[in-house]
Amino acid sequence: MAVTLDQTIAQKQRNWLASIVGGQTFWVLIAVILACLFLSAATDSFATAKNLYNITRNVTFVAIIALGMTLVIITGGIDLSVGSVLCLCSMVLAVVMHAGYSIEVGIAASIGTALVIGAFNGVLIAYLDFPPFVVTLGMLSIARSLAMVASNNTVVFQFGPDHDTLLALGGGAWFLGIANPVLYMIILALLTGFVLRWTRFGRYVFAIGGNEHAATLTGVPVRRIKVAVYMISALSAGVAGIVQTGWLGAVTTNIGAGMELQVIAAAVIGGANLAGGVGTALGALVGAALIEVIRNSLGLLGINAFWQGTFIGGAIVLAVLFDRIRNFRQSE
Amino acid sequence: MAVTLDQTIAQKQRNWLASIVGGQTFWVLIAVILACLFLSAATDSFATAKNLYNITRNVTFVAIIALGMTLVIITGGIDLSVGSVLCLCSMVLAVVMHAGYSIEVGIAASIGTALVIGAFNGVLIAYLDFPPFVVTLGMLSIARSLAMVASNNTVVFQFGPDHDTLLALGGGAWFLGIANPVLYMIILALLTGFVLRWTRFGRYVFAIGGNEHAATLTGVPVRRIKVAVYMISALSAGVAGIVQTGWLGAVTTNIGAGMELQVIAAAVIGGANLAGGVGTALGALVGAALIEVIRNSLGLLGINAFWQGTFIGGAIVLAVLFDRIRNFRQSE
Amino acid sequence: MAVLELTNISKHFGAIQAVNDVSLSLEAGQVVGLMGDNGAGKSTLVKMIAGNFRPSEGTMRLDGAEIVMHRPVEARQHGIEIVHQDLALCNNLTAAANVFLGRELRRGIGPLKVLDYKTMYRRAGEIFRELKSETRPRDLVRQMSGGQRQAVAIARTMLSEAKIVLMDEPTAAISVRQVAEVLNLIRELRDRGIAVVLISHRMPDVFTVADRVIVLRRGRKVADKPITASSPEEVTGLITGAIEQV
Amino acid sequence: MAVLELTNISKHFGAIQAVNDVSLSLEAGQVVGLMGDNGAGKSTLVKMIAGNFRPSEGTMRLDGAEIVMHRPVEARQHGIEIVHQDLALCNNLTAAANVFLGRELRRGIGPLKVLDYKTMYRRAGEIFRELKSETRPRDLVRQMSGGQRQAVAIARTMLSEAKIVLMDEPTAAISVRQVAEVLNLIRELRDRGIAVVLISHRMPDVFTVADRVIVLRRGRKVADKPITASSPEEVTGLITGAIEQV
Amino acid sequence: KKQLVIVVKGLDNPFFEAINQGCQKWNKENPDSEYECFYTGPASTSDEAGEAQIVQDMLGKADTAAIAISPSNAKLIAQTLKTANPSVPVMTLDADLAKEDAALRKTYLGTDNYLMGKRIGDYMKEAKPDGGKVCSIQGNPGADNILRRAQGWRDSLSGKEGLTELKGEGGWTEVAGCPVFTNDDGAKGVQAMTDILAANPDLAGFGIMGGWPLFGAPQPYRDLFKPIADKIAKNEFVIGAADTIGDEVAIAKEGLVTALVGQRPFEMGYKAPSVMMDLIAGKPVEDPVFTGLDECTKDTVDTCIQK
Ligand SMILES: Nc1ncnc2c1ncn2[C@@H]1O[C@H](COP(=O)(O)OP(=O)(O)OP(=O)(O)O)[C@@H](O)[C@H]1O
Ligand SMILES: Nc1ncnc2c1ncn2[C@@H]1O[C@H](COP(=O)(O)OP(=O)(O)OP(=O)(O)O)[C@@H](O)[C@H]1O
Ligand SMILES: O[C@@H]1[C@@H](O)[C@H](O)OC[C@H]1O
Ligand SMILES: [Mg+2]
Ligand SMILES: [Mg+2]
Repeated sequence: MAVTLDQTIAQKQRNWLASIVGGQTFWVLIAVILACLFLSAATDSFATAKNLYNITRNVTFVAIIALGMTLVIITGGIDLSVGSVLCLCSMVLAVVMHAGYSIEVGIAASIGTALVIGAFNGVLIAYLDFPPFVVTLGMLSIARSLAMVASNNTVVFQFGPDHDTLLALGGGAWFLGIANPVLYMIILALLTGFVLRWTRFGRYVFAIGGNEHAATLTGVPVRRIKVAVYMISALSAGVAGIVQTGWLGAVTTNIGAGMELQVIAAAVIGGANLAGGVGTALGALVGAALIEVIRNSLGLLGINAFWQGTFIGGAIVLAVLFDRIRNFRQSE
Repeated sequence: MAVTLDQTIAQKQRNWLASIVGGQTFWVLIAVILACLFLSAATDSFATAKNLYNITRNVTFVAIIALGMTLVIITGGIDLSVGSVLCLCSMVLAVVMHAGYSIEVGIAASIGTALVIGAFNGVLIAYLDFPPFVVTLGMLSIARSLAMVASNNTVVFQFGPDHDTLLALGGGAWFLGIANPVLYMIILALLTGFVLRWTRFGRYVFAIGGNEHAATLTGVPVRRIKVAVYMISALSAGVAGIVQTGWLGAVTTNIGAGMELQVIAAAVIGGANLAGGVGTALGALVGAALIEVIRNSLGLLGINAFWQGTFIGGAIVLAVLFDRIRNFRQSE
Repeated sequence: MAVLELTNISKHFGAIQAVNDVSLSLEAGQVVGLMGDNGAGKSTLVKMIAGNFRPSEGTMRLDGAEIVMHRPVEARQHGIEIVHQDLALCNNLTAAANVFLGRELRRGIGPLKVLDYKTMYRRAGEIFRELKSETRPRDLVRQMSGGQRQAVAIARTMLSEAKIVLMDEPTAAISVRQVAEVLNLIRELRDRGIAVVLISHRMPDVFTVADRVIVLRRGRKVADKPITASSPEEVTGLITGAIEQV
Repeated sequence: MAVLELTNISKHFGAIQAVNDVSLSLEAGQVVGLMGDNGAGKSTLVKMIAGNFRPSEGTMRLDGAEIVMHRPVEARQHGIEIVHQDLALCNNLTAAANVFLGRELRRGIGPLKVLDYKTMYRRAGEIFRELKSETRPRDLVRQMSGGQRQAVAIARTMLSEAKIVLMDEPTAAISVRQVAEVLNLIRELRDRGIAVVLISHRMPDVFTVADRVIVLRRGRKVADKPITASSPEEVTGLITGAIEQV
Repeated sequence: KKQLVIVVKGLDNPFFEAINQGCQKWNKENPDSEYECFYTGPASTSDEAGEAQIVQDMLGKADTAAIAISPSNAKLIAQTLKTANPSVPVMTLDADLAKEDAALRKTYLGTDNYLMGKRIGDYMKEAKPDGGKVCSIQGNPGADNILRRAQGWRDSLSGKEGLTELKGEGGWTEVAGCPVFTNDDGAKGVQAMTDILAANPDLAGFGIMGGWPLFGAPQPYRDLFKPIADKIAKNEFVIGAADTIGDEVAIAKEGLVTALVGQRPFEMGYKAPSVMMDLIAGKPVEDPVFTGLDECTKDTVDTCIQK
């Protein structure tokens, strides 16, 4: 048979439909949609504009950080410090603005803090070969402690001259009645998706997760990319912190506690593989959405508060089950 | 040169001294000892019988679970559910004893609960190939929720007819004035060390972490061993829960919250490698001891509460630094 | 009489037909060279014999009796040993631990048995010496050269008195000197009356040591003849498909 | 004139002296076979030439000018390409992505550049076709056979007009048919005037295709002579140490 | 049925379970009411954003008729209420919003936390008028009600208002390493108290702003203070502690705490539905409605708790 070069080049193992249906992200998306349909039918209160506004907004904070976390996970790393970094960045923003500086200064200070922390994590991990788990676990403790130091452990709820701007930033809905945080999330997700698919940086992130040794041998600047990835992760936590501060209108040293596990769960449920090499921006969103829809539904359905943890935990496990069953069938 | 067979057999790459000095565990042990010496010199209150009694006892709960966790980590897995399992097992013990049953029945119920949960985790991970992170994260949520259900979320502080026996079990000091939990910890550590070094099971645990595929090909019952390992991990959490209940004299549904990260930190600081294949029972103890000595010293030295997290986090990172510097020197 | 006889053995993975209706028999004291292109199904075939996979179809008879194996241990109990293509070694264990992996020696009484390090080190040392390898039993596999790793994998097959030894590319990526040693070892196994299957892409090796050559193409057996009745050219033709079948 | 000239190159890792005082030169259009026992230092030597390691001692001259390389990219900029022994492939990427790894093609204006998938697929497809490999540019490396993986690794060397191509055991574990193809490819590179270094444990390959043979033993160069002036027996002796030096 | 919703700070605290018991008792006594009391909250007290989300969920629910909230972050809940602009009556329970946000809720039902801290301080001061070195034990670093108690406690001891640390005012000095934040973990609380006591042998007392060390780790608490029970009896060492949960009253009876100042969570849970119904009906409701304090010393333990 004479196969032309074009045919060979065009050929794929699976067409795009098959490769979408083959992914965990797809199945979780289906689960989210089914859950929404069910809730719309079963309760009066789910499919209301108000409730949808709320759950889309609630999803954003975990989702934004999950975008950064997805990059880290694709390289085969992990970042446990994001919850504390969110807290520290919120606190820096709050303290700076409370001291009378403008919102620009506050945001710059907050973002700067995030980048320094990310760089610290990244350098230890990439250049000194520290295990990511240990470095970021240490940072989990350090960043929250610094937040207490920065704020003297008080609740900050007055943000100086630009108080209202900040609240509008996080709590408003400037466009088509969609909550602002949702807009940021969508923009960031598109950006992340673009970077992963269309830039050399994104390509390197996947290469490192696929085979770090090979990436090093072929001249990928592995260490610099890794540092960048941890900086992005911290940055995403910082951005989420800024937006969340605008939404909450008050910062305490408690915020973001335990968030790291939620964020990692979102990324993993969305299809990122903790062994590295696999993950998508869409997956991060879908994973975060699933968790939020379940959380929201438990309240709406009037499920006993004590049992809620069982449902949420069960859903986390079930989310992966789809994918497992499919894999299992395929292998035998 | 005629090398006799005996010489070849006796030969090692490194003698035992070199191989001990080469390990992370050794350096962390040195760090613990140096910290103790420093504290003895710097404060009057560290090297007192009372304080030593307390810190040795405080270390035990994390250390006992870290023993189980070390097995999991050696196989290349992770168990995030231990804190919640500790809570659930304590609660089962408390509720059963409170209902008037004997301590034997209470402990049996508690241990049984642990084993069922461990088996559930293990089966999903070993037979259905679920990622350990996801399964045990789900269980983290589920087990605590079940503890709320079991106790109706109340404080249990009366343990029926065997109340005093239970308190003595956890709070007493039956032997040479050493706190009972410390004795249990030592016995369990010796047992774990023995199992890892001297039994076929232990050998298989290392083999799975070293190369799971190879272990499968050579006929190691990989799946059954993995299930066993997660059962042991849950069991260690259950045992810690029982002992801790006896010590505290009350159970609330927030005990053990966040403990999973502490336990993993202890194991990793003690030299267990999250990539699998490496870890020791002694390391689990030493890692837990380092964390406790630092915590204790912060109080004794009167460090500002806000800064304490920075010290603890810093110590976690520093613990690994020793090992890194040594590796770094060697490789270049 | 044939030690092992495979009748119409097939194996598929999902849609992939890795081995397709292969029948063959192994004789004691005979070395069979198993050749074929990448993906021809060689490894899959020997893994079935070694109890790593169960055939989708077909039967196996050992010494005339039908056997069904569920686990590698059962194959070893039947006297079948294998050296895997990727060696199947655990880097974090010592050479001796790898040799005895899955059949550790233990000592002690009743159910209270502990690993018998001493005897395992000694036996492993003896085997390495027999293999003329410089491998030391207490060394970690992580730090070993390709040749030493190969020796460890081969040493496994010598733990018990095997009837059949399957070797999946034991000579890829090891040096000239060690290739000669492996070939010598195969001859020695043969002289002890063991049936050996040697998978190799190295034509000279197969023609030096094998008594018979079997060629697989796309999962099917396309040749099975005495080595003396064949030639490297013919085998090459069979592998590539230039010659259909003989 | 020599394309590349190494003078008294050494490399040690901690206490291990992997390459010891080796001098050699590569000529354009010449294939050099580099042989030696496992651990002799072959891979270490070519990795230094490819910019993966920096020599502990010694100098390298390219076209007469001394060069010091810190990164693999710099070696490639100098026209030095390498096929690594372990192939250095990322399983989770496509064949084309692997071929272009580290030198992705991009399009766009100014700093706003995106990956040029189309051109990369096309170029990769062309190269595979040149290599007579059935590899498809969009396939994931994970699912590929040994031969296909080899083709991907070799394709990398053909992206730009190289002066020197280093091949570290490109023929281990690939089938007879593919070995012939790789050897053909080497000849073609030579005919284009490229200097090729072929590391291999397969004596016949080296003697079929090489113009010159260099033997390393324990990091030292013990032979460097035209292939016609040597013989497989002599080289074997040199590798094992039966012959000290020539 | 229409729901009278109670949202608490977190399910992991037995204090809130007492509120739940009250809520359930109301349900049992009012089976025919068109309303039912519904109790919920985030899994952990430290999950402040989670609480806000639950509040939103509940306000969005069609069958919610009124809501009573125990805010863990008062400012955050205020903000949430501002944006949600609820159509059903809202009140606070157990913890209140800040003064300037008072308009966002109809009333507050619960403890006067500042007063509670002040009473703890009063007992300590009374027992040891010339003061000494002290340490306060607190909970979540961000918990507003606990911070208010601490303020009341400091104000009482110092006789001044608004000090953030005692440096000898009224004779009292906070030692280095204090306050201790226990994150509501009893064991952590006792461990920290042990260390502080070891480091400061001349310590004169503890002010415990939430009952965790006593009800969460009663045995280690006893082990710590039994050896100095006589000093406590002689008021040489003074401990004022919050709450009367679990084993706390028994500990007071044993003379291991100078005074307990307890709250009435059950009453809060039991009363909340009626207050909410009044609000729905538009009846005038007092603001605030304080549930009382139960103050126990060794001598009054048998009578101090009013159900
Ligand atoms: N576990 C498996 N799951 C799915 N497919 C498999 C599995 N193992 C092998 N295959 C497929 O079966 C076919 C035969 O593979 P096999 O490994 O037996 O070939 P081989 O002859 O040993 O090749 P090589 O010379 O490259 O080692 C290949 O197409 C391979 O992809
Ligand atoms: N990164 C490294 N760190 C430490 N030692 C190394 C490293 N790379 C190679 N070595 C050591 O250097 C020596 C030479 O290794 P090298 O890989 O160059 O041998 P080789 O000739 O390629 O062998 P083979 O034929 O098995 O591929 C060996 O002893 C090896 O263990
Ligand atoms: O007032 C309560 C306090 O006493 C309890 O211990 O924790 C929750 C608080 O709201
Ligand atoms: Mg094979
Ligand atoms: Mg090599």
